[in-house]
Amino acid sequence: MAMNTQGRPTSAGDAASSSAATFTGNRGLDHEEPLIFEIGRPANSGVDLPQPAKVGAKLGGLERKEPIGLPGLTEPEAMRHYVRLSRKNYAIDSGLYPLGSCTMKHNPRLNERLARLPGFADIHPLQPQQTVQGALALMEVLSGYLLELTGMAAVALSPKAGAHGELAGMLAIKAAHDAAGSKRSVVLVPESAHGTNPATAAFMGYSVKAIPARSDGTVAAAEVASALGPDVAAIMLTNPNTCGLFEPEVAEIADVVHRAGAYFYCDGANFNAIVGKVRPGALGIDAMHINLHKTFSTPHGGGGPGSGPVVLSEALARFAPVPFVQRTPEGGYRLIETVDAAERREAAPLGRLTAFHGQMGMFVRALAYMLSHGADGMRQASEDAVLNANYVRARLRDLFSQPFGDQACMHEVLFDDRFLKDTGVTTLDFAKAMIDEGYHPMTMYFPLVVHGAMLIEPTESESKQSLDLFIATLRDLAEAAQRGDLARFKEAPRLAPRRRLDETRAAREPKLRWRRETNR
Amino acid sequence: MAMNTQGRPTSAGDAASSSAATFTGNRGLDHEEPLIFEIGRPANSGVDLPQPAKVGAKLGGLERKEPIGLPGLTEPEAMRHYVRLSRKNYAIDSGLYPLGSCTMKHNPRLNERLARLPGFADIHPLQPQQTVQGALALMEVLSGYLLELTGMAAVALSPKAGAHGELAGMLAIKAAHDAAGSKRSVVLVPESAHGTNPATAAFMGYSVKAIPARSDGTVAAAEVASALGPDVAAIMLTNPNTCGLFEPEVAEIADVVHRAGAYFYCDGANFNAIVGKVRPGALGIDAMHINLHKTFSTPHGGGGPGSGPVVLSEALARFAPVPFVQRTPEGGYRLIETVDAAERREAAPLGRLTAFHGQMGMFVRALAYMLSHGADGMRQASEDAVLNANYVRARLRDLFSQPFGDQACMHEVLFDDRFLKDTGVTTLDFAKAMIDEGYHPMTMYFPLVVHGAMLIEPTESESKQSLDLFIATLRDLAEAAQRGDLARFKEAPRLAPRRRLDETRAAREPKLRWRRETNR
Amino acid sequence: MRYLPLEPADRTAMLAAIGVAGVDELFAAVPKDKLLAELAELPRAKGELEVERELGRLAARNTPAGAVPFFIGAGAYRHHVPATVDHLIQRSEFLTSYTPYQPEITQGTLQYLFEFQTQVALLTGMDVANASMYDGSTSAAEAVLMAHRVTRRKKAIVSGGLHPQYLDVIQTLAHHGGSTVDALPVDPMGAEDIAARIDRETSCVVVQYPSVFGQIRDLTPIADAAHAAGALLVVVVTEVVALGALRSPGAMGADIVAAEGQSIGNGLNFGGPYVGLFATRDKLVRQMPGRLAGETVDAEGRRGYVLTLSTREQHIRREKATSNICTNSGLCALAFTIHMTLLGEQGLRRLAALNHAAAVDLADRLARIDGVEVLNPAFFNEFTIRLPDDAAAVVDKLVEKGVLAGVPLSRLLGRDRTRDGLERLLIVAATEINTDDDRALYAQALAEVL
Amino acid sequence: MRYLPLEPADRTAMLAAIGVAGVDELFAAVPKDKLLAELAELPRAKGELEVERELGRLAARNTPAGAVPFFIGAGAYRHHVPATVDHLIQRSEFLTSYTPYQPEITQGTLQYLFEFQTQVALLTGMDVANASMYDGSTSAAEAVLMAHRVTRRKKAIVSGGLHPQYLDVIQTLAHHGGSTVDALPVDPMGAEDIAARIDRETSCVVVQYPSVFGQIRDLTPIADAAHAAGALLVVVVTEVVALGALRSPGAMGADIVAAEGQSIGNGLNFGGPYVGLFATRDKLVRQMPGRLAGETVDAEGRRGYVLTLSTREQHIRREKATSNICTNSGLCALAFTIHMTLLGEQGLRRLAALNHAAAVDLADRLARIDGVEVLNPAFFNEFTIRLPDDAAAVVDKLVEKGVLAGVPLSRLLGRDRTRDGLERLLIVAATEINTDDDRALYAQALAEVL
Ligand SMILES: Cc1ncc(COP(=O)(O)O)c(C=O)c1O
Ligand SMILES: Cc1ncc(COP(=O)(O)O)c(C=O)c1O
Repeated sequence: MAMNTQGRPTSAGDAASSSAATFTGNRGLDHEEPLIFEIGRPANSGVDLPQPAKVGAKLGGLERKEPIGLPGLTEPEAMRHYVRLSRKNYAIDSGLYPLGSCTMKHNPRLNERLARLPGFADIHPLQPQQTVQGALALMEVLSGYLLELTGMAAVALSPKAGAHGELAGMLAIKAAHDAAGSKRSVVLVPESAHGTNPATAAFMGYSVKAIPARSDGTVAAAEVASALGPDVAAIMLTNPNTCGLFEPEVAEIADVVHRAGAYFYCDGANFNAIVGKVRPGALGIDAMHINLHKTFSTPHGGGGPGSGPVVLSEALARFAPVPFVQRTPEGGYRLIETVDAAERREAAPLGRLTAFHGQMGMFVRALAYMLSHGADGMRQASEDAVLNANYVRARLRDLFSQPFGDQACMHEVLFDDRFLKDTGVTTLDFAKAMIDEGYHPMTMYFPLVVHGAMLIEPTESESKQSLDLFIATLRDLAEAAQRGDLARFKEAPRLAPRRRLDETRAAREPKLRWRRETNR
Repeated sequence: MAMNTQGRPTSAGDAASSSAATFTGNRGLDHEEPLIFEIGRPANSGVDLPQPAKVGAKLGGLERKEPIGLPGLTEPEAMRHYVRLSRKNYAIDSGLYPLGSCTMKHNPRLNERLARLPGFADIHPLQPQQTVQGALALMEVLSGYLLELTGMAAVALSPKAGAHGELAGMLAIKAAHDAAGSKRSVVLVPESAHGTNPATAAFMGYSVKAIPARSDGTVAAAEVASALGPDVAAIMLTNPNTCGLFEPEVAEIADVVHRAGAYFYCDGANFNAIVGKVRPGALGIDAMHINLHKTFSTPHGGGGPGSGPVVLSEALARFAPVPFVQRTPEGGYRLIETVDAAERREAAPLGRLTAFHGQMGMFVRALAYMLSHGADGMRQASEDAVLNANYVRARLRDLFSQPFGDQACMHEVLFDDRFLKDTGVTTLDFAKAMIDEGYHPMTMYFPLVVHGAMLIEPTESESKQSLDLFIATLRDLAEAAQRGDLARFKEAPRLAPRRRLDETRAAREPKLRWRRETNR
Repeated sequence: MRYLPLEPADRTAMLAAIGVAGVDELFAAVPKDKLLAELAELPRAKGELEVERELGRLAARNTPAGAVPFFIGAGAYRHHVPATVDHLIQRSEFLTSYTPYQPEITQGTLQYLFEFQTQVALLTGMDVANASMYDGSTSAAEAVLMAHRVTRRKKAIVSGGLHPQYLDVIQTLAHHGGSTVDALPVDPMGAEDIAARIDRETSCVVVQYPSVFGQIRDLTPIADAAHAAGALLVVVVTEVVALGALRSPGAMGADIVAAEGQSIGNGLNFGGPYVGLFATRDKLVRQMPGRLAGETVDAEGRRGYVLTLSTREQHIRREKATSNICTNSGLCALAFTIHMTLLGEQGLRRLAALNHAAAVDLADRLARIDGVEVLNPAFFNEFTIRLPDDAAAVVDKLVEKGVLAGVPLSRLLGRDRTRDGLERLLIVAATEINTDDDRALYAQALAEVL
Repeated sequence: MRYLPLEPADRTAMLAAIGVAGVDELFAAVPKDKLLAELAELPRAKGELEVERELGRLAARNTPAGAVPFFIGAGAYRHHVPATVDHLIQRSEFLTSYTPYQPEITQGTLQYLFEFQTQVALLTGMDVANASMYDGSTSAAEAVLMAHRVTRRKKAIVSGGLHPQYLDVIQTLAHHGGSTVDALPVDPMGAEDIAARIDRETSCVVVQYPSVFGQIRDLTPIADAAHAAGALLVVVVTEVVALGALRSPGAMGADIVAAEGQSIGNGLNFGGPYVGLFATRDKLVRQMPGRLAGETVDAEGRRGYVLTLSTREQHIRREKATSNICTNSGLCALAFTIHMTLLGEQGLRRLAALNHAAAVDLADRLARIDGVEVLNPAFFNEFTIRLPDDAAAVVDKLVEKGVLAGVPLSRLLGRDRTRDGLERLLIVAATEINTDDDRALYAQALAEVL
């Protein structure tokens, strides 16, 4: 089987044994479901709308003449379609979802309810500000929480996800260099970094210089120092890092970076390990994004929406993008939306990153999380997250292999595939076998620096009982692999809605949409 | 295998082949889930409540001393538990649910949203009436719809489900006899009737006399006439009947019943076949309950709550139970809640059937259904329901056996098990094989008068496309049975969360609750 | 029409397949002269937006409890229900399934019913509970009928502390079903000597705990007296949160507990849907009405659940069934069981303590008002006050002040039965949702209107 | 704490299994002096009821659009979203899953993304669409960057009809990324001659359709001019309902369509989360940013879906990726696709017709007011009026009258850029949710304040 450099196979498994055949293809409660385009008919609709009043159209002769081609489904058909689709998904609500680096914690439904209050959900971003004072107040309160938890000077709420927050932070750094007349073209990024880090730097025209990690999985300040130079604008360092480790020399790194006239961007995706335990600001960082959809539990929604506020140090604060909220002397709130307005207030905004003001729906949820947990609960959550990860580590360490030795981890634990050596089982096979057992696999093949990486993040939302079963299952699987029970892995998953999918074929002859002609 | 008189096996199948074994017992997305009592621990809770203020307790020395014994689950644990349980259920939203006599039609979510408006969901039944005028208005509007659709004189909204509506109607009949000084002790009930009919009659102390059906599955007026006598208080007749047929002599039956001084109770469970097509009132009935959870789409909720308003003829109207709504001269609404208040208004209520005023939550949903469908849509819905059932009938008639010959049915079609004769496959086996194919079985072994009955009610919510697949599947199954492919039936279901369950054991050694001691 | 998937072309094709020329041929059994051409009196189909507007207007003409200081109880209570409950009961698989007749594909419903039954049994201190009744009042009436079956006697003695509407339901069934109800006079303070009424005809004694007036009392002596006479003790509970703080009916000798479960997991909903709880002793289980989920195994030996002992039920036993109930309160039972699961032992006890504290505080505040007398020496979260004037009139005045103050006894009893000072009684409830401010506002407003 | 399943006893047992004495040993890598003992400045944990009250108070200080006659658009539109949409997107399996990295257990997400991509392609008249961007503005900025990659040029020409905040986003990225933006002056009536600006450095022309002022115009000439110069046409759409009534950008020659999808399926949410649509031609797909779902088969030959062409993406290509986007707008895309599925061809066209009719009616009413001038000869559901006074001041006065009247251009441009009469422009939108009464009230209130 072809493998890439990280040890990841590049084509689907060759398992072929057929599952119980039925006439419909359905299997009990698991239904085969066609595409909407194969269900709907043009004359049907799932909405009833009144006849429009007759008016003289003012469409300037641009009326649509050709049909759009959309299928029409009545409401019962649409309902069943999407309910059936949903049932083919794994979710936090249905099982342990130890996807490292993603913090798949419980998503409280209180937060969903609150985000749907008409006072939050049914207000327009451009309503006159006197009609949205509560919303502005909420943004201000949330900002206060984020600053207090991170120990930073300012926050920009508008970034729409983590990567967008990275962009905001790096733009602020760029703006600061520009303001100082300093032209720098390089950004240091450790090899273990998440792909968004180098991508963000490159997006802005920086060239990326890799920093290697030490044998213990962390970055040495000395290494950073030797890479620094007058062309280096910033370092992007993840802390806790993507190997699940807290960077022990983070403060020293901040020092050397600052001494070289560069800035320290911290990827805060792993903030969940340290909320209430240590303030990143105290470690000397200059900018850090916070994934509200990870640390503060806004739902991941099948891939978003997220929210990635970025906190900034004193040095970068004035470069924060518009918009931002200010208190008025009368005790109200004012949203500063344009650069000119910001400049009249002594700021030097880097510009604007998105229309409107950011992910309000996520702000409500994140604040509800914070109020619910409180200072004590947030701190406890981090401790429990770290405890859970270490418990998994401790209970698996004899059977699994840790790439950087047996050391305490933060909120996620990293294994490599050495324990599978000579078994014929790959990390991918192992992951697929977990699916049959009712588990979502861990993050695989990330970070790239570790061969066949398995990054397990249980989060604080798992009970010991749940972890114990998970651990026992992983042990059983590891033993099976070592025993040579290959079928259990190579044919996996056998019990999911689909067997392994042919990704090579998908990429070679891309079918990215339905077309009537090519539909079988 | 033991069978009862209806041809229904009384113990679980003996299929024993084992499904793919996993360490956890989970199978991909289908999780094994323990009881809450096996998950929770006393110290945990899924709610956070403030410390109560210190007050001098006034519990009269009756403070609870012993623990209750309830398990405590945190919110993530509870969420996962119930989500997992839900995933073991079949539902309208996930597939065709042709459960005859139950009208498993689409449940619009608009109605759920409206029923949750604080103005409906967060009002107390005993709030001062000036603070609930909208609720009373809604009850009045709903009553108007029900009366218009049925052509009757009065309606009592308070019954909580169909059987409760039967009770209300029969009590009104009893009250009318009492008022007339007539002592009658017998109620006529066709053999094909739903169990609630005889049970209701017996509940009130009536003795039940069975009326046989003709060979075409309907009741002859002459048969009724010959059973009538001075001791007969009423007939309880279902129309359309439980064999899926409209009683052709219903008007004549009403006549003979009335001529004998008795009343005509019509079981309206099958009203969905005829809404907007014929008014039961025009056929001479005296009382009929309406299952809002069938005809008017309030969700079945795994077995309720339902709502069973009963409509009454002129002759019975004044005996309607309290409460009821009246318009005030000022254009407002007044709820008449007590017998004395009703009597001051010339009524002679039979009494009260439940605390408060009925299933308000269902009233909102049912009215939303009516407004959404409108007169045209409700009529069309009935036509489509009948069309769908007849389509299934027509497409299966060559392979399946119809107990009463090949005649048009109403909104449900009835087959018997003659087509399975000598195949070794029972109705139960056939039903369980449907489960593997992704279908909820039809109603089985009801009505009791038909051997191995299969009562299929597709409802108007199914598309032709959906029916075509259903029909093809049933044909495939029938052919498989006739071909002797026994394993497909005897081992079914193989693909559901559970294989056949041992009902005999459940009844012989009832375990009706969890107990710590007996837990394995 | 958004709800109807058949297109005109489908209908044509299907009619052809059936072999009829038009849909009315399928309605041939309907007398021709009765077949309607249309429903002329009713409006035509409406879109979502229009329906929302129309019903929204009606909703807006009601005052939601959450909008005002709110102190109404008397059988339905406003508690905070965690958002998780509503999320879960709206899961399609719970909401749009029906009675679990096919256990292989309804294990979700069956298992939660089994859990529900266990919770209800634990809470009431009984051996076994069923899978729900319509509500507390019908549950109480069924309890009386069950007692008649068990004892083969036909007289129920009903306490003067029972909710008057519950009494009405029991009496309605008794009246038409040929049994007797001996109803004691209204008894706000639990002072009646009910044991003295028990005789050899008595099938059961029905007592509410806490009473509709909020009064609580030890039921052991009543249980003893009933049992001595071969009668059963039926305990009615309308506020089950109380059982988090109080000795259970089971511990005091109840034979049947009939309760309203609304206050756990379910909203006020203007009176319904609610959920009746029904619990009894093991030895009486075969006389129980309603559905029961039971544990068993499947063909592979795995634990599973089914509906069981259905030979008690109408669909099997028809006129010999223990009750005519069929559809019950499944989804409300689910809401109950989820909320109870979230509460757990600690949560329920804390909730009960908060309720009691709120009521004690409110009683103290109201008692300080001139002319107001708190009648109950012992109560949980509800109590009765005597006012100088007609309570209904006071309640109306308090509506003007934006306070929903409680239930005048006259509302429940009817004018004819509310005499001799009873019209001055007001039943007042306080729960954890009332803030200090709410209670202060109430006291202030009441002082002002008196 | 209701969200944390570990009990104290668990923690003790787990620490022992790990072999540490206390949890802080696990934080040994954190500099000792930085380890916090507590978060003294922040309040402690709160129950649901308290959190609901606290946030409910903030919500109550906002005026929901549904509470007043409402005419604000300019990039976000209030439409009626069927209740089914919110029910479905709250399904646990959609809400609490993540990027479908494991296709065998995320076919639900993958299939709806495939459907979404197809719907977006159909609607925009393009070949292919991605699985969503953050919102319309970032989608537009990514379109410009993609055009730079495709053409290997670095100058974008931006129409004066583009939403000023979209322009700001494009300019911010350009400024810091080293490319050029040639922004035309504000152009309410679509009168600019943008084709004349195109040169051989031009990578793309960015035009909004309908423009932020509501103006619509034929884009074919612009497309032709761009293509003649080897540049791409990027069409920005902020109100996709318009595409139900108007010729598609694809039909007029667009190479990339970057749109805001909020108005289908998604609420106003004070600006987010929304959903960016991104569509292009087949031949450009490998330069596209964002995720793509594609069809394939599984090991048994059954059709299935996977994320594909990920060699464009950051997690594979890192600094060589087409974009840094990772988390996108999955759930908003789901809301979009469900609403669009419910609408279907007929529904969307009808919806568009209703919107246009509402806007035409409103424009007629406003035009009749003395001193009010409707600027746009052709528009969809939004248009711009010139007022005799500063529009922002008029809007404030209308707030007092309970009408939310629209967006003054100055709000979007900032004071410095709003000169020479531009401060008198007001952008007004009407949708199917506005009743006749709403529009009449608006006209009346405006007449009164002028
Ligand atoms: C370490 C790390 N950095 C950055 C990101 C990017 O965050 P987002 O997906 O919210 O853009 C992620 C998550 O996906 C991450 O794990
Ligand atoms: C024919 C018939 N009658 C009566 C009933 C009883 O209705 P319910 O279950 O609402 O009490 C049913 C339904 O279950 C039925 O099918």
